[in-house]
Amino acid sequence: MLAPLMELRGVKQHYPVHRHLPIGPRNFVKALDGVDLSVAPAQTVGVIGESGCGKSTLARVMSGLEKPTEGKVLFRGEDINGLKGDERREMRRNIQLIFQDPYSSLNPRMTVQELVGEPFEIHPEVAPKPGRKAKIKELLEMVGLNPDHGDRYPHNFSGGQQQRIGIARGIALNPQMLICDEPVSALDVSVRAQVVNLLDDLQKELGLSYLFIAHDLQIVRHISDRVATMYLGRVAELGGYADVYDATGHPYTRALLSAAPELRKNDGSDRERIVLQGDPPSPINPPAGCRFHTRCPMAQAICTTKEPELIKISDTHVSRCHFALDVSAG
Amino acid sequence: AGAEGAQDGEKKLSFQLTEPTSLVPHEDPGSQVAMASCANLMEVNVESQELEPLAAKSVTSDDATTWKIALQDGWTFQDGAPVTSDSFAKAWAKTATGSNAWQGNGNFASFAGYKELNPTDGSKPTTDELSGVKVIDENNFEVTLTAPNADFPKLLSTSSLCPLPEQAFSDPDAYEKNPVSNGPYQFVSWDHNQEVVLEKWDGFKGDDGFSGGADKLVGQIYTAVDAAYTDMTAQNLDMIRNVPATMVSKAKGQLGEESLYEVKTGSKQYTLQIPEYVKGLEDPDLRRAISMSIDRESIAASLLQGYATGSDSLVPPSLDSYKEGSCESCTFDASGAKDMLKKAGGFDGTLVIEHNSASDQQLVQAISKQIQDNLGIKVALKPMLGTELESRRNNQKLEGAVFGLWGWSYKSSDQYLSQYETGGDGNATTGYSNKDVDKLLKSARGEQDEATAAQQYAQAETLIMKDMPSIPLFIPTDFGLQSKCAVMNDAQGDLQFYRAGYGC
Amino acid sequence: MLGYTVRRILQMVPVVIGATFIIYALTFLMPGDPVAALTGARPLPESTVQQIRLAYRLDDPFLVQYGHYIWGLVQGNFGIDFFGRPVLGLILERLPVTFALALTAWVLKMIIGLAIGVYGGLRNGQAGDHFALVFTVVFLGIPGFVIALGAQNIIGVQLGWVDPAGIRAGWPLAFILPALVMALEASAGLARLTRTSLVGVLRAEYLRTARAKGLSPSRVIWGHALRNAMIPVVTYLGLSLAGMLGGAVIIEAIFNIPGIGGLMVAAINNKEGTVVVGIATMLVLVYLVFNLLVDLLYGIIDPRVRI
Amino acid sequence: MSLSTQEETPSVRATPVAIGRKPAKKINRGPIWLKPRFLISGTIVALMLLMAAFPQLFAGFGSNPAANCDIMRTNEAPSAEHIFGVDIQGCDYYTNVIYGARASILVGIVVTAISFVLSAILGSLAGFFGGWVDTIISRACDMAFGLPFILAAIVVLQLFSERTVWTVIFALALFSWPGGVRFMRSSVMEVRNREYVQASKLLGASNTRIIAKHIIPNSLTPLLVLQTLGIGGVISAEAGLTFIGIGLTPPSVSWGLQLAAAREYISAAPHLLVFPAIFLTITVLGFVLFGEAMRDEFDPKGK
Amino acid sequence: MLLRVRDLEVEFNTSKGVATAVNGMDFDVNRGQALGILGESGSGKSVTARAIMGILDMPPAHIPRGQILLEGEDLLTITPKRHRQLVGSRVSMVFQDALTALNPVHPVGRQIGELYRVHRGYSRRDARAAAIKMMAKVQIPAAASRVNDYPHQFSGGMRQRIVIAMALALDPVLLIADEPTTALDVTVQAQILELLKEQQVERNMGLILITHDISVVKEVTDQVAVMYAGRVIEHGPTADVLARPGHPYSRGLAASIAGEELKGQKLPAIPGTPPDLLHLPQGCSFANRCSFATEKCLQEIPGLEQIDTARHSACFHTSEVMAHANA
Ligand SMILES: Nc1ncnc2c1ncn2[C@@H]1O[C@H](COP(=O)(O)OP(=O)(O)OP(=O)(O)O)[C@@H](O)[C@H]1O
Ligand SMILES: Nc1ncnc2c1ncn2[C@@H]1O[C@H](COP(=O)(O)OP(=O)(O)OP(=O)(O)O)[C@@H](O)[C@H]1O
Ligand SMILES: [Mg+2]
Ligand SMILES: [Mg+2]
Repeated sequence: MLAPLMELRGVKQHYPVHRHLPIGPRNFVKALDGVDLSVAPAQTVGVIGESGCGKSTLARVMSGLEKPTEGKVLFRGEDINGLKGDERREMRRNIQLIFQDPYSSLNPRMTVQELVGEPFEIHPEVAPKPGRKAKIKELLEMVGLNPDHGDRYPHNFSGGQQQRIGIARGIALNPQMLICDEPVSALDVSVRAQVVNLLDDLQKELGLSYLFIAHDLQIVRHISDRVATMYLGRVAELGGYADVYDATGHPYTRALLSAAPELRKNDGSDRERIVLQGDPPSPINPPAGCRFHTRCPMAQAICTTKEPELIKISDTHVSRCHFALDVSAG
Repeated sequence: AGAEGAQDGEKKLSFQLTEPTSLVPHEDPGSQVAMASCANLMEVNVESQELEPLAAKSVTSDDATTWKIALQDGWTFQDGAPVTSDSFAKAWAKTATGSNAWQGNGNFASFAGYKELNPTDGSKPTTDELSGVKVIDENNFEVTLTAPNADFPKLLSTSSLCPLPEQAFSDPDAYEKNPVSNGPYQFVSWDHNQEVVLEKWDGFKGDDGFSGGADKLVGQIYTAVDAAYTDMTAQNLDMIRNVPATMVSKAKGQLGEESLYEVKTGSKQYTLQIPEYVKGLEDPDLRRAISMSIDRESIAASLLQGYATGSDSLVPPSLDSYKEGSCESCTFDASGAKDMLKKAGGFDGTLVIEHNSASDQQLVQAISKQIQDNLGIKVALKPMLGTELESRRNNQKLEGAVFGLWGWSYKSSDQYLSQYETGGDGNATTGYSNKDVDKLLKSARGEQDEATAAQQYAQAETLIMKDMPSIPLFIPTDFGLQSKCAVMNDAQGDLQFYRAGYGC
Repeated sequence: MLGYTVRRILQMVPVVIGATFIIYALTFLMPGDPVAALTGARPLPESTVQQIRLAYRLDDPFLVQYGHYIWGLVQGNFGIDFFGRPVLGLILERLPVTFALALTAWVLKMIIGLAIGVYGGLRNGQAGDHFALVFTVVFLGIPGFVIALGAQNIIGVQLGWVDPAGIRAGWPLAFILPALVMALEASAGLARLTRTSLVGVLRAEYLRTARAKGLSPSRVIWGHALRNAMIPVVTYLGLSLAGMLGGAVIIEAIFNIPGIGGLMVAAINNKEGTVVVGIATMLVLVYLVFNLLVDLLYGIIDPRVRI
Repeated sequence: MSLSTQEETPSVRATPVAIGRKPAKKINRGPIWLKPRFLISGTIVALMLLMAAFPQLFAGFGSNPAANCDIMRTNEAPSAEHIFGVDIQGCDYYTNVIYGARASILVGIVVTAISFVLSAILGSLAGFFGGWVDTIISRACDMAFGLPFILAAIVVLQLFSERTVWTVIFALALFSWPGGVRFMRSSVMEVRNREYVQASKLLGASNTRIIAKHIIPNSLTPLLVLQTLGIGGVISAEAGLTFIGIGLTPPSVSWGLQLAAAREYISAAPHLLVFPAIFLTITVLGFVLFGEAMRDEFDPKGK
Repeated sequence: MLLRVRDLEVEFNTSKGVATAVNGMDFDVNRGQALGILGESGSGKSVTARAIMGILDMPPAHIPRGQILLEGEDLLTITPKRHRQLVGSRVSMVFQDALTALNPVHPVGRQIGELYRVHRGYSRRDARAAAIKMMAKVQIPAAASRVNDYPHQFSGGMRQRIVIAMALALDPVLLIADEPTTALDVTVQAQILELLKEQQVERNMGLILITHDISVVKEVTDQVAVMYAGRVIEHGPTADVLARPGHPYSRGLAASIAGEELKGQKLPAIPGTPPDLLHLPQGCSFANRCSFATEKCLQEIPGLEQIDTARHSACFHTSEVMAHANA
């Protein structure tokens, strides 16, 4: 395997729970509770998981928007939170984030031109003033927008087009790492494909690495090289897309996949539907033992007491389940 | 209230009152409640309009310095306790003691022994007695003044010199809540901020001329005369005093001519005093020019609605010392004023007129406009809070002329002219000092013969007028408003509600 | 809830100290001599003045005076005025009157404002809505004292329905007219807020649900819309009661109502620092307590708010 | 189930869709400045502003309201010569009322402007930085809120003996900001958490840039609209303060002063009260309506 | 016939002009049948549902023409009183976002019970008991103890169950579910769809399932109507339509699913964006995104025509499209 472009080592992000008085024990929302993950150059890592399992937190921590309470976020081997000055600027240029809601991630009072030009104002060295207009034009064309619409405002565009503007901003500085937090969830099915194709093209053209978070399991499978399943602030399973989708090694991933009707073959015969009971436990007090045991259809006594290690199923495939190998075998 | 009261067969009158700070006369001497409830040693009899002994049998002196006072026999307080010499001596001593901070304190400044009770260095007085007051027996005592003062009997008619019963000293808190005095009306109840109720006291032994016609008096508390007036138009109030000129003409239309009570004796005067210490205004001719530039008659006729007359003397005409036209430059003469200004060498500064912002704005504006228009000099108004104006006056911090309304506490020329005597009452304001004037005033004050005194006062005025430390402006006509049932009365220019007769 | 309340009460401490400090400093800076006010036209002898200045610490440096004041306040002592009357007594004598006035005005305002606001909200964009707007804005536009004088003259004097001045008639008769004037003036804001809030709620999805349940329009509005629409209104209403306590000065003056406003103005005119600061402290406390109560109430009417 | 027959299906429309529509149903609200409410209030506001700036244009007796006075004609009722009558000092009342606009409107606008600037700055600081900055500013707001506005203004005004327009502005401005600060604060806090702010942060934008480019432009308009609505209230407050004798003092000219002076002449010379009251009411109304119109147009929350 | 919608048109007066949200809508639902309405955002799915329920905000909406026949009664012309009797009991609705669809200040039990009180005149206590029964029916654990809880105290899935309980409370003959699972997680989505399907079968209801998720339609419905820009452009048995779309738009939709076989390739996307409802084009509204479009498509609006026994499509080139798909 290549040396990773980005790597998370034991990253924890704990948010204090608001208290009225400074007495008694402090509680924390353990949004991320020990995550290890790496992204190789020009690779796409897909992340799936239920709402609230910490996907967005992961995106924020990885992009450097938030400093983790514990652990390291390495970019090309260096901790991004330890960088200063020019190195930090350089890191900023190289890691970009695309948001879920295209509209709210664009300042409604700026024209497309200003929006796409903003990265250059902050990093003039990338595109000096003289050639900037052309550069913006080029970017707009690259993401499939009409460059003549540069003086329009975001609300003049459809959701798909707005997301393209967001992507144009994201790639303006030639980053190496693009973190996409549900970039297509807010888009219509017919437009989704357009954006996914665009991201695909850009990766091929620019050699970008992606962290791709999505609810749409089909899209994740389509775009990812590796897929991670998250549960309650932890990576539950991680492997090549085929490993995870076809040789699933964690009951939670299995449940996720089975719940998505679109993954079933048309005759509906290949997978039996596993309907998980109940809701995910609170990230403030995650269950002892295996975090999933409260909802796991396969839970055994050991699961309530012992937290499973990451079990290696194959070279590229790990799972945090005591019975990973059994599960994977079917 | 008046009309309704009549139906009950109860002779009740209500009057306008501001919330008293206390019902004890010495603490709030201006209060109409205090006046109604206390019988002073001397009082003006409204029938004769003369100052007569009331609680005193006699007040006499040979030298106007030592005064012998004999009390009426058998007079008591409203609770039956006898009124004795001690009732006065102790009350006066307490009032004269500075640390008590009673408002009546200043009235004792001329008493011997006052200084001992008011050490200026902030230390505690060593005695609690006023040495100028000597009790001879139950019914006789003697007062010694620091200088002769023929006005002393008049001073005895002010509320600060009321007697207090023993209870006022033994249990002052209880007394504050339920005061007992010796006057024609006795206290019934005080509903704070709303009303004070008084009732006629059967035991009052004074003549009718010292009392009033109502059986019950209710002082209704108002914060502003406007509200009182509104209440009167709604027939909820019987009597108002100190009615502004604008309200008089309004009342004439709304309440009818008969609602107006005109106080016969003019006791007040508007003046524009020019302190001696103000730079640039020292020249008497300049002051005369200013005075001549004011068209008193026009303003009196228009702004003051005719309820005032132009003033031409430092004292009001009701006083014996008044001499018509003693102020020669008090008649309007625009061109004369200009000439006078030229004579004074012109004036290129700004004439500042300081005044109390709470009152008389229009009047001051009109005056300043006339000075400005007729003399062609700059005039600036400086309105301010009463407290501020007062402290500027007392500390000699005024920056220009000061507009004010002056009134007497008792009918005497001294009340007006002492402002021009070095160290006299009110002299801090004018800062005027003239040895001849001082001498004349001192001698007039000690003179028990009224005619002689009046003459000396008049002489003093003539001298003062030469320097124009004050520009006399108007003598306002004082009005009260009365309902159908109230028949108002005044005692030498002072409109006291309790003196009103009951006319229904 | 207890923790929340305790925290809020702790937060009040600096606010009270700060607010009293501001007012204390302002009265200290006011020109003029407080003793002068005491004496009337004829000045007191120097010695008496001296005594008074000493008794009231008027010559102490500002911070020392203020320190003494706060120390007294902590012990529940609001000080005494220049006539020796306890300030707390003066305030407590007047506060109930102002309270009665403000409360009456507040209730009237609530009736008027809510009625107009709900009416306008239900007729959103139609003639009735515009009418409601004009009605409230006209009363907002005419200065309160003009309405007050007019009402006093017409209703009080000419029609003679109620006493035009004073509170002899007692509550509620004596308070109705001034309270109505205050209410009319203040109802515009409330009406607008209610309208806006209701219009927002009427658009809410859960009202669609209610209508989809086949509920009658009146049930939809009374059962589902209003309580939700009231949530932001409650905050406003609560705070406005506190505001009305201090805002009644002009009305009190015109209708001769012996409330806190008149006391305050008189005290300011006489530069009676202790009284001014006492009143300000009291009103700030009332405001803060109301603020807290409103927030607690908020938690009750809106189950989503956890406190 | 079978779907409809041919006749029942929507017929093919040969004509463009838009043409078949009845135009009567079209509610074309058009540009904001064409709306009646905006038009009326805008006209009033513009007229009053003009009057405040150039009273000479409107006044009948030259540039000095105190010229042409005759004290003997005090309080004369309106006549052909003096269409608003004569005031207490015997001066033409029309001229005076016109000149009164300046003080009122100056107070209204300057106080609002000051409070706008203060609110914008303090609100942005509190909302953006949070933490102790927020705590201090919020507590200061509480203080200013807790002190009743009128009473606080009275205390401040009594610091000055002569009270000009600027003194009144000072006093009113001193306590008029907390509402705006709170509003701005919450609106900044909302904007601060918008994704486009985070996006900008990710690009490495400085705080200054974020505040200037993103926060301020997106939170200022609502505040501006709110403040417009407040102008009327300030004008009214000035008149009220002056009315109880602690606002402006002569020689300033203002509607509040005129009303205060007129109070004693309500029955004798009602014109003294009527004219400034009408002007004042119309002005306040104009500004309030103007603010309302602005809010309805620009504030999505108000809709 | 349970529900028959004919030539329904809904317009909105907006500040910029009149938007035609539904533009000649025709479809039918029978008892026991599940109809899926598929279409992209803004195509008029929710507006249609609201028009049926009579909960459009009028103004700004108005219905210039059309019929909505529920068991033969035209919901657009009956008296408001009759309408209220039908709505909520005969026909009911499940909303997209359960959090906003429930009144935040009333306990859920009361919101369910209200139906019994209003339509059936139950006492408070009976209504409560019925509400608990209904909550249990939709698998809310410990229903009796949660009946007094407020909506925000439930998780997203449970809230949606409560909304469903409310919709089923009075045994409706027709249930309209407007994107009932869009706001939910995949795992919970499965629970809800299961519940809906189960209840539909059990009660032999008509079900209209509105969604833009093809796989959901595939999973739950037997008929599907595909909407585009305010009108139905294709209608037929679900499996059939999705396997052999007759309209280029349905075809695009069906193809844009990222099947496993497409890994490493481009996803087939529909280019362009939907038309502006304020300025609908003169001809077929899909023409500008359509690879089959001809001159005729730009001029005329194609009507919904029968193309097969149970299938209809609104395209001049249906046969080409189907041929293409088969190839
Ligand atoms: N700033 C924060 N303060 C406190 N808690 C937070 C904060 N941000 C996130 N959380 C909590 O952390 C947990 C994970 O949140 P996160 O947004 O990362 O989830 P997610 O997987 O992205 O969910 P979704 O799919 O809904 O976007 C949640 O319980 C959330 O409430
Ligand atoms: N109140 C309204 N005012 C103006 N236009 C409206 C209103 N409600 C809906 N519309 C318009 O009607 C059209 C159809 O909306 P509708 O909600 O039915 O779409 P939808 O198909 O349900 O979309 P989604 O999948 O996003 O829910 C949209 O273009 C929308 O803009
Ligand atoms: Mg997320
Ligand atoms: Mg919808």
